[in-house]
Amino acid sequence: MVDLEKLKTAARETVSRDDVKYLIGWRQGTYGFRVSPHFVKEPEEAEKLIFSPLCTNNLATYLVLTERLPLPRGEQPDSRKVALMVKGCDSRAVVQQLIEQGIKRESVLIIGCPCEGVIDLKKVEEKFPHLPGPAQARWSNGNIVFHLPDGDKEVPKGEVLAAKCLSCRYPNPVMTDLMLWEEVQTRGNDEYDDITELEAKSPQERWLFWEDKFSSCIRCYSCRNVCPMCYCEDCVLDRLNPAWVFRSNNISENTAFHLARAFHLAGRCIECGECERVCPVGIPLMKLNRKLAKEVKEKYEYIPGLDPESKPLQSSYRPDDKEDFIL
Amino acid sequence: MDTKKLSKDKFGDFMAILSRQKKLYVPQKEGESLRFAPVTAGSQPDLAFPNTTVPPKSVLFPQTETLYQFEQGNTDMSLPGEGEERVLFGVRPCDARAMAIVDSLFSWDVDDPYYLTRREQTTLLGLSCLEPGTNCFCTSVGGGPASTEGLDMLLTDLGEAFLLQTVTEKGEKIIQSVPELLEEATAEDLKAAEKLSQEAAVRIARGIDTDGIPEKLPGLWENPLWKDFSESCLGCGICTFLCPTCHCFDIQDEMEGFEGRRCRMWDSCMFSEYTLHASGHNPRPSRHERTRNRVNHKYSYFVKNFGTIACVGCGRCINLCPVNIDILNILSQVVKEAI
Amino acid sequence: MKEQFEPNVVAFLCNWCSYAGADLAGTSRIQYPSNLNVIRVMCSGRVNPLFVVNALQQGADGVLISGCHPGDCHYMEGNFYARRRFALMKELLEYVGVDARRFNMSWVSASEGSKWKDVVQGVVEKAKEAGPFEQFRRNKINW
Amino acid sequence: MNNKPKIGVYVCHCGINIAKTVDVNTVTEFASHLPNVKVARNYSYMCSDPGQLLIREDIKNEGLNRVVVASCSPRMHELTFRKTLAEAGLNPYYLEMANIREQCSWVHEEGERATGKAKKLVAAAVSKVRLLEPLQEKEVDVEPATLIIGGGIAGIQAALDIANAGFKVYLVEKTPSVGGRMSQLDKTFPTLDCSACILTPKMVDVASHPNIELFTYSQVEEVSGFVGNFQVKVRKKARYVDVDKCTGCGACAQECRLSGRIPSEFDVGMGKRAAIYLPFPQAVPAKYTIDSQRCLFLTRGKCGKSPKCVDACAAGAINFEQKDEIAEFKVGAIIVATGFDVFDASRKPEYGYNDYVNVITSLELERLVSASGPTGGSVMIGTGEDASVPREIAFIKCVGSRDKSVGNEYCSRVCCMYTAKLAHLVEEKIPGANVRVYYMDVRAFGKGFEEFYDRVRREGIRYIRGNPSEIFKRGDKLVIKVENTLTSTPMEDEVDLVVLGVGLEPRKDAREIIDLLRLSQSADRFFLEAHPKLAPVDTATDGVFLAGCAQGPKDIPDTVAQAKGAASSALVLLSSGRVKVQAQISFVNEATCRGCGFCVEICPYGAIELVTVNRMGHQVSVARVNEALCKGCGACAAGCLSGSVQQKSFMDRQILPQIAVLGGMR
Repeated sequence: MVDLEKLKTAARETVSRDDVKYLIGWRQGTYGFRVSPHFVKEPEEAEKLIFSPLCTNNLATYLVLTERLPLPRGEQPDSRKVALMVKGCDSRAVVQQLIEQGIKRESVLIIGCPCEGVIDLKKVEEKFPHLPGPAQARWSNGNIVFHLPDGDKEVPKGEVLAAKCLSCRYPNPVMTDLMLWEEVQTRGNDEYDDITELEAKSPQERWLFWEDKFSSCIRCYSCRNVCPMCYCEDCVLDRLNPAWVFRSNNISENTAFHLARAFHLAGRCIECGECERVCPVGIPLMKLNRKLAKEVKEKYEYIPGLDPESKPLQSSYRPDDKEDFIL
Repeated sequence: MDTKKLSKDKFGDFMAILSRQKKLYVPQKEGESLRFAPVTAGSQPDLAFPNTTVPPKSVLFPQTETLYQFEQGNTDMSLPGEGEERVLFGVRPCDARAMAIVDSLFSWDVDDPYYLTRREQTTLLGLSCLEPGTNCFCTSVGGGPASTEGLDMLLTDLGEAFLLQTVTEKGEKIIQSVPELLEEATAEDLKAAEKLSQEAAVRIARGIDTDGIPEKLPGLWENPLWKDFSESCLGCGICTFLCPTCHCFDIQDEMEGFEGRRCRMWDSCMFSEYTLHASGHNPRPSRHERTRNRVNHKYSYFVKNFGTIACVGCGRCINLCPVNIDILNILSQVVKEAI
Repeated sequence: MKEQFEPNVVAFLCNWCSYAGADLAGTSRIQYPSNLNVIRVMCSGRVNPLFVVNALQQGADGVLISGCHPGDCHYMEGNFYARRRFALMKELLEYVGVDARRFNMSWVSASEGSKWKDVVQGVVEKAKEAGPFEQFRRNKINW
Repeated sequence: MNNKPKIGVYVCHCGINIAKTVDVNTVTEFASHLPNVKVARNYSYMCSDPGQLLIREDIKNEGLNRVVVASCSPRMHELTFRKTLAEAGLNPYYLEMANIREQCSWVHEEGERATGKAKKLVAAAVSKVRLLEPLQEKEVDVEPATLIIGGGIAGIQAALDIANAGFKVYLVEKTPSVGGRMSQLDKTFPTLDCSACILTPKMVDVASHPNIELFTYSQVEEVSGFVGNFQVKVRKKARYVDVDKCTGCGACAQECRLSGRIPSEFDVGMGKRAAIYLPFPQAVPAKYTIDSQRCLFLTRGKCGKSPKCVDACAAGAINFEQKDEIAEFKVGAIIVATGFDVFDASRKPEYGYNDYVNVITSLELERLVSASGPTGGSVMIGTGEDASVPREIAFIKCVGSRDKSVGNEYCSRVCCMYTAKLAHLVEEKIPGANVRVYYMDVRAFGKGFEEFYDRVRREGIRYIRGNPSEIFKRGDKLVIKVENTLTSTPMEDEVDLVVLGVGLEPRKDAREIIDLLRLSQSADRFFLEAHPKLAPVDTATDGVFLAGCAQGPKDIPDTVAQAKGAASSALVLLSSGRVKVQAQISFVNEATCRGCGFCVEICPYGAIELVTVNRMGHQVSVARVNEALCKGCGACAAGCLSGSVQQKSFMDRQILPQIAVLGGMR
């Protein structure tokens, strides 16, 4: 069960430590069911922290998003730890970052929040539109209770949870320094039904499906920027020489961009679904990522973001890897 | 100018005639998003929206446009063909105001032929905004649900019919081309439209008093608020690409083999490459400088150069920001800090 | 009747096995279709999977990657990496609706001149069946 | 300097090889209009002296700075034309070839199509050559020393050759003595000279050679570095005997409480030794070693009142406090001569090796017939009072060779001849014995082999073609069940002694060497040579060579020949003193590297490592390529997500334009 007091106390204690730079958690947003990442630097700021079905953001992104600005000569970089609140999926991002040496274990304090599933904001806003003031929600016996200006509304999880949560295999953080409350039961067993469904269509239908989606892409790069695994200092897809993908917006470049993005995440995507959540034009990016996750799992029995000691998929092979596709 | 009434049973004919005269753009679903696209045989206009996902600037100032084509080792270049007359139907007043704001930029010190020609060739038919969205705040920045600035004609949905109010000669021409479909508008019609838009304005729940903000902003250059608000910024281009007034572009040469084209495409001040110098130096090295620039550009620099705030209160940046960076929140903090 | 479609196939060959195998086909004067053009790299492990996307974008109707047989790689392991990368790239391309006949991978050793001919014939034939791939063609779109 | 590309394109007719199908004039004309092309010419034979002169003159007169040669395969003449460029003062890597012969004119009869394709290939080459960068062929100094792993005849021979040429050799042997398998043999085929007589002098030479540092009872623990500059760590295992004091008198072994109770490795378990031992009388160095696994004092902490060996050793050489020592040194080359294991006959249970004392292996018989062996040279079944002299003796060949059921498809190459030799020796030792050999084929391919085989048959050894299916006991006799495949008659053969002609297998500890030196194995699990014909002693790791049976089964003359080959290959390196490293290697753009280490994992040569650098005051980890180790495969470049690792001459930005031309040009 979510224990907000425990969470706040832990946060206060954590940020009081000398070796902690700040703690990243969630706080209520400016309107409706929005939630915003909350950077806690002083103990009193911990008061605003929340943990609820609205806490969709995967904060692990911020571990690798920090800009490393040039330091004046002689000045030492702030090497204190960052404390991070994580749900199950978020924790896998941290583990995968460790596998890829994107972060150092000693530079992060992982505070685990076992999670009963977060909402799909689009579904919720459809049910409860036009809320200019902030509104909250909580878990309650398999349902989600929304606190609305005209009283509480209880909705079955199935109606409002994000798709990734309905088939979640890892609701509990897989690696923590502190687990805030008891673990929750694993909900789903992911069979990748959504992927199988699309695979069953004809190539022509699949092309049309994706053409429709990709042509709406505005190349805002939010999918890439929000991704906790996309942390190259200089993304190849931004580069002009060589220009792998042109900046121009058309179906060819957009498709190439999305293929490259998805491919670069093969064996690395931990399926937090952030890319799809943030896409302003609703491209079902998880359908791309999960296709590769499915193949990686089936072909190479590999699931990213679980074992910090494991070798990255993209830099390993087995001599007996399947090769039925080779002429 | 002129006011007319178009009965809804004639609406189909009206659109059909428009689409024969010019290339007609209406809001349509593309993927999961709504944007202005040319009417084709199977296309479905979608008018039940507070606003399109992608603003109509995407037609007047396309995300990518070819400036000219060339071949390597050859100094000849070929310019793109002349554009065509088009008409956009269903433009919200805020987005039309945005075009008026962008106009001043593209005809500032040097005329931009690509934009201005296309603007000249385009007629904007607006639709009064009777169901404002959650984060709409046009009334705070000098607009309103029935503002006509930037439009050639405004339509208001009166239930059984549309009220047509022309704003420019281009709008006038449209009316003149379909006399058989229209009837005269009565004083009641005008009053009804007025009432509808006033009611809509009342329903706008969010807002800010922008008085003094342009003057206050320069004094807050080093204020910690920029860091606080941008801490969670992902540095993506949603707020700028989908802003109806953002107009920054980059020019790039795209080569394939020995052929190439020089083209321009939307750029975003939220990207780090935006200000990246060839030397590697970046005067806006982190997200907080970029966030500060975005707000300052809209609420201070543009005001200084063109006398108007470059924000029309459409709410897109608030609606679509993945991490809930809310410009109204920033502005109210600006007001607070300045005191 | 419409003129028969002549596909363009871009092939990436490793220097030590497949390129040598293609050379052997030449030395043996084995005839095969001229629609396939080779880019020589030192190892199939060098072929970035994004080259395939790029080739399709830049006008190729089909792509072939060819390396040494598993265990024969001049650099010991390169073709093993290539195999993994392209197994996934192939899945991804097919999933977004790229005709499966456009992407091919083969192992051709330096002694397999006649296998090289078979591979080329097969790949060109398949690209022919798949037809021109203009919906993804970079400069067909809005240049 | 003006760096704008000025390209010369040279289209070769290759006599009529190209010109017959490809319209070289059209191709030349086409090429002359491509961007940055200053000169386009065609000529009958570009590779000829006048052809090359054409290029050199143009470089000089026209100021060309890039060259495209459209001719045969770059595998054929790339080096030729690189030299041409270099001679004209141009960086040799400013060259790109378009293969319009092997992959165009020879495979496409139809002229128009061949010409069209040739144009495309030339255009692609032009698009790439513009972007090529000059590369430097770097050289590094070679450490004038060699490490030889394995002190058998291969290692010994290689060590002597190199040492005699005046270079330092470190010879590392795992067991307490050099000598290897050859020292276990009695006589050698086909000449029947005494193995020990020809080997022992070489063993002594090795130990006394001023240029050879011998490490026996030692193991190579770590090898790092690259050709010319390997760093080696060797573990000298504790012998518990001070070799400087030990005189090799053997008093200790006689006194040892376990004397005569431990099976001797050298005698394949048939003889016995003490816990302190000399592997065999002629061992080099002739220094005793305590078997730490057996010694009572070392395993239990006490040995009677006090260890008897200590009391017996007048020199006071025994030191139970001795510890392993690590020796470190640098070498320029490494020779792997780790030898083989004999096939474990118990893996063919149908032959009853584990069940019957009178089924023995050829190596066991080798010890029995040896005068220095456990029986003093007499062939006996059993030991002590039960011992008897066999009369009916059968050899079975190809045990563990040419046998897919045990995973050994290969021929062990020595069994045919050692069987003939042993059969001859048995016949000699037991007058009147009936000896027969069951065989699949007799392969007497070497010098004097067929003659020897013929001689042995004339001496009365019967050769029966058949592969026995089973051996079982009937009374005192062993029965061999076999079908004579020449007469197609099944038969049972009652004998007193069966000798299994066991084959050669890769050593069980081969994996250690593979990991140490990044070697590969061929399908037979022996170490893989760089090329089966043209580089039979080289490996894929530069500076590492193979000698002897580590590379595959071979007899003593072949082993010695290969050892001399490996020695001379190592000497080429050492005596030139410098080694060229690949030019078309990978490099890292450290400014964009994110330090994920994918490339480090991918590199088959361990050529990339993560290093910490200071990036504007921040300590960040980035990949760095060791230029001497990189072989230029480029697998790292394709695996780098940020495009920070690139391969010179095969950079993404050089390949993408090729794709554009070949994909886009119709």
